[in-house]
Amino acid sequence: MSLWLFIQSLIDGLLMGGIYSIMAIGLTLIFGVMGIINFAQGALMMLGMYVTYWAFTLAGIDPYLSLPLSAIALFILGALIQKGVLERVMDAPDHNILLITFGIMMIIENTALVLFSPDFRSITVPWLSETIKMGDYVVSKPKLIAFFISMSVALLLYWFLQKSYLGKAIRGTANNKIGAALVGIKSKRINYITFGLGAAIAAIAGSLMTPIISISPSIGHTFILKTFVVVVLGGLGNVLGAFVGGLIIGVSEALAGAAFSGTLNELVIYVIFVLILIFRPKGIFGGGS
Amino acid sequence: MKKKWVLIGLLLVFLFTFPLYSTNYLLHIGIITLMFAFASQAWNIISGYSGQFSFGHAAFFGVGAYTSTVLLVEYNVNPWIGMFIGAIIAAAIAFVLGFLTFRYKLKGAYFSLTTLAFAEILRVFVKNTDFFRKTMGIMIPLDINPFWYQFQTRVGYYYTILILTIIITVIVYLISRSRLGFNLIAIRENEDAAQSLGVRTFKNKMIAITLSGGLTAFAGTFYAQYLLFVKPETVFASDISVSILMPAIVGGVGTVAGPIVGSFIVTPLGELTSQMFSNLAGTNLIAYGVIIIIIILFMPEGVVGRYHDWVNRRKKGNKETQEQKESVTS
Amino acid sequence: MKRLSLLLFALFFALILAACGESKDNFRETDSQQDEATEETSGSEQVDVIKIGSLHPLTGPQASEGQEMRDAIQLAIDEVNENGGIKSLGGAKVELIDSDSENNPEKGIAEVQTMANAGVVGIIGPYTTAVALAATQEAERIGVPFIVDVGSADAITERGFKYTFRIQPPASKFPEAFLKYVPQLNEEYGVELKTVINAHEDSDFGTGMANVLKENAAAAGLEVLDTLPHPFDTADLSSDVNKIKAQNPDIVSATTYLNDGQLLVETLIGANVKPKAIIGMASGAFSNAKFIREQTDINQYIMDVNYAMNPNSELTEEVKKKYEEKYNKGLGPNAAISYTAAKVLLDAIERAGSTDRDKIREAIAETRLTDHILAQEEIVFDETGQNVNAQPVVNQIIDGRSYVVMPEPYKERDAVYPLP
Amino acid sequence: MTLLKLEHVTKRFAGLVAVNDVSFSVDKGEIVGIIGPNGAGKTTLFHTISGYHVADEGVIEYKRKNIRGLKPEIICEHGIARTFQIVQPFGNLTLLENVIVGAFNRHKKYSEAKAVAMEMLEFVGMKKRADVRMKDLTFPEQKKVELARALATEPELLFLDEIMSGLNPTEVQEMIEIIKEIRDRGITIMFIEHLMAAVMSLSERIIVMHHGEVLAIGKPEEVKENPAVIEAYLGGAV
Repeated sequence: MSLWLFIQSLIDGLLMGGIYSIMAIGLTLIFGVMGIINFAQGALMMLGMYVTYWAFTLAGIDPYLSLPLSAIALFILGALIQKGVLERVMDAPDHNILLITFGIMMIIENTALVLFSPDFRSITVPWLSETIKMGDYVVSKPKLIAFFISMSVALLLYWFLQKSYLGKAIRGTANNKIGAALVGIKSKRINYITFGLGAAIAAIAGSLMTPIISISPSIGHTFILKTFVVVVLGGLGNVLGAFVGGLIIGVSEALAGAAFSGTLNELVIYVIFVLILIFRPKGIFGGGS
Repeated sequence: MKKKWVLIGLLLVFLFTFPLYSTNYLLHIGIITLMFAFASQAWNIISGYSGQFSFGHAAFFGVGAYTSTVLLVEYNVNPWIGMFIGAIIAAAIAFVLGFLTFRYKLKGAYFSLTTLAFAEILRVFVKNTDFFRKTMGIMIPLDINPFWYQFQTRVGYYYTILILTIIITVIVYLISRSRLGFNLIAIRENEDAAQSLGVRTFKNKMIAITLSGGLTAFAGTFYAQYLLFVKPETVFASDISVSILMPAIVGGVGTVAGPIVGSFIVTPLGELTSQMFSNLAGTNLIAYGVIIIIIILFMPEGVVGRYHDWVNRRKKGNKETQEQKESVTS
Repeated sequence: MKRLSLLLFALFFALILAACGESKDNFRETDSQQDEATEETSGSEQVDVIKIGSLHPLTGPQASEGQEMRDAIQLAIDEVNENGGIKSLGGAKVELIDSDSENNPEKGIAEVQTMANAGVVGIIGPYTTAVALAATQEAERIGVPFIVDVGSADAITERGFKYTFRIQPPASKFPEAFLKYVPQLNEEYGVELKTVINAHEDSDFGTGMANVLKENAAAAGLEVLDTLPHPFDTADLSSDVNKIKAQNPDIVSATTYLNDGQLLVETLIGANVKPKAIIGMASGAFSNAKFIREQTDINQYIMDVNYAMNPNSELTEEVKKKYEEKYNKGLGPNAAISYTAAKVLLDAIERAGSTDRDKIREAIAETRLTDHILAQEEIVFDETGQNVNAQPVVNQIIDGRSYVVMPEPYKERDAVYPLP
Repeated sequence: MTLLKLEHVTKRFAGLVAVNDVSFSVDKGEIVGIIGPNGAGKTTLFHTISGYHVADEGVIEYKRKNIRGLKPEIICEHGIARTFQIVQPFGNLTLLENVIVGAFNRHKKYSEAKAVAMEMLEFVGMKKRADVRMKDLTFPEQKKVELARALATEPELLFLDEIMSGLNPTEVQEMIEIIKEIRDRGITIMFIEHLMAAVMSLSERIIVMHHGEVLAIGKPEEVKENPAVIEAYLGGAV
């Protein structure tokens, strides 16, 4: 591997890692607070993509301006899903909840298929299409923006959970449901907010991805397994861990991709994953946020 | 008690005579149903009984499918034998997986995600290995001869998988009444308490996952022989893992009848929705998703679990009324 | 609650039985099946409706292509119905039974069964190899003609099946054509593009072609520097593009589906990689109507060795126009193949003058279809069921349109080669 | 004959010394009570002996074999059974099934295990409700079943962790009778209890713990008059 290839791969890996990170942050938040492995996370991201896509195509709204729009829309949807379905199974065994989120994924994906058709769609944003060139090295603009927004979301969320009253309430619920209830925290409402936030973050991830790849109703599948890996790597429930985990996966994938032939770089990710699980089962940064 | 056996007898008569009055199409659905009932029954051993929820049984399914196929195509080994070799290899892989995870006491979501990753590792490995013909898949040459695991009609496949399913159900039934079964359930219910009663948790979990993985491979071999084609994307897919775990959850986790009842609901349901909602592609899967959610919402313990609950409650009710009567008369 | 569960249970069984009970089907397979089909229809040829089946992925990641192809079949059927139906059967109308394979082999089998039970006289499908192998085998058992529109593995027609036919050229033809046409292009335009890196999606579709290309490149005077597989649903190809950049080949060849093909080109441009030619092999992107029309800022002069419509035929223009009017999307080569498959089947039904599956099978085998929209000579099947004259041609995207640039007689205009 | 012997056993948690340099021995057939204020390290001591914690220092010998560091299930196989301070039921299983799990410790056959389990349920007076699910029982009932379950493993040494807490006076009396009967069957018993009347009437010897250390060991009367014990209890109360 030449030095150029190494450094360029490092850059690409970091940027892609930023995208994995933001996907993982939403997932890890939901897991950390409610103990749910949300299979529908990819589908929620897909909906975020469509919000941005339609806003751009129909109203000419810049993808980064529609970001709050998709976040709010998905926050509401997420809260509704929690209220309508998941709330009823919060005490059920894990595998039931897992299957429910699987069912939700099927419903969302196929509703999108019926409504939006299966066509691949992409947007071309003029000011994003030029890449930044530094000598031989190139940096993709939308990925760079996604990276910084992802980092900001991770930090904001971390700050929110640590410092704000609501954030503390969320953490309280995560640590001890009964205890939280005793000090007057309404855990039901906290769960709506948490799942809503998780969905909103998935939507942000989707909006950030829209200028980068073609979208279709089943696009979530591309990310969901990798996102699980990232979440475990960072420690289930650890927001900053998820961010760093995403970067690690992005970089190892890119470097392995440069070093190996075939699609063995996928193998590298899962091997890292299994090793982490075995030797540091609470993730690199320990569990809990 | 007697009623139960009569019911089982009737069911067996129905299943054995099914090909007589079934159409070819129904026979295919029956075969797929039984195949996933079989795999789900195997899954039940580790995930239902000992409560270690595997999301990666496609790993063992795929190993079963590939082992017998490669042995047949490359070395001319009879699939009836290849089936057992596949099971042994799958059991060995399950053993390694179990050792790695249980040794370090992985549980819950961590265990589930590890199994998921393990299946993915196998999938990526196979699709990058020339020996397994990468993503090209392997075709089994048509050579209709029951001796070579190929049947002229679907009836042969049907009885093969029916008998396999009955065998595994008997095995699981025997386990459920054995020391192993009680130990596994104890681990699921409360690991600390189980240990205090002399249950060797690590050893029992190891036995369960090895057995479960090995048995799942039989379904994989059957799948390969039935379709005569294997491909990493079809046999190691996470879809397969879902198809394996769904019947047990819908039917009732950790019950002998659960995976079978569940499979007879889940698989035909998929067919039914796709036939009823065939005008607009996608609506069938929406309907399927909705029904699965409804079943789980209203029967969190599965259909069989519900039934047991109902029987228990009725028994209790009867007893109470009896006791009341007794107290009145005395 | 127990009542609900029992009710559900009973309901499923009842409905399944009802759904299947409609049409009778016997349980002994192969031979007797055909007898029944004959019995059903031999008495009289008074038929009102003739059913044909379509089996494509209508949901999931491949739904876009699958639905496009299904629509093309519907178009062919509509044309026949508007022109008075099947004349040899008293103007009987044709009806499409369409089904979703979910890109899953066992689902494919079930759907073939369902359609056969519904009385289809022939099935067209299914887009991917795994489903094709399983579904054609099922069709063979039942004895219903199955025309593979797209489904690339050579093996599909190499199993000695009587009821399987295929319109598209087998996978190996594409790299062979690539290795034939690229030296010709070099010669014609006076350049020496010798080194190739092949980026391909990693299912059997791309991998199969990559293998043939690699094995035979040297004989054609080309050198394959590297082969880079990727999953078709990848979100990132920068690794592959970095490798291409590091090795600087003359030609980047690509076997892809739509989104990964587009992503590849975007990433190449983003990374400032400028090979002297980008040539697809059966690329789902470079021959995709939407990609050609809409992605003009990145697709200029991209070539694709692919099956194509005959550009010099008025019929093609007419069909393209109708398709676009009806479905509000462009007719791509996959859909064109499906359309042709439907035409072949309808033509065979007309000639057979019967709904007997065997007679229709024979009629398909005797097909001599010259009035079609593909860039090939007449459609004739060899004894394996392969459309022997099927051939890939070289297309090039120029100013938002795809032109055939090689070979004669389909050539529309000169190629721009190498890239300026 | 000495059944269990502890020498200088110490268990720490992140700097906190929960059990500090504890030494004592228990003879076969004895009933030994352990008392001490909350946080004295009684339960930790049980956990340490029964294998849920590994002692940092010291020797734990059972029948002259070192059992320090063995897993709980192995220790159970050696013949030490226990109940838990907070009951640990197999909630979804019936009483019978709960006890069968214990009986399988010594019996391999289902029929044998079932017979033993039935006997034990009868012994604690819960046979009638054998088919009821554990989670449908009241707390005191669950304690009885847990005792039956531990007995079904056929131990020689039995640890009972606050088995009488939450019982009403009648139930306490019943339990005391049950424990005496267990002792009469030749099973050595160690128990943690706060209920002084029960401790005094049952124990042959009492171990008093305070701040992780053994404050006093002796016959009930001796311990009752030990100034250090009085001090600790008063101090603890203030």
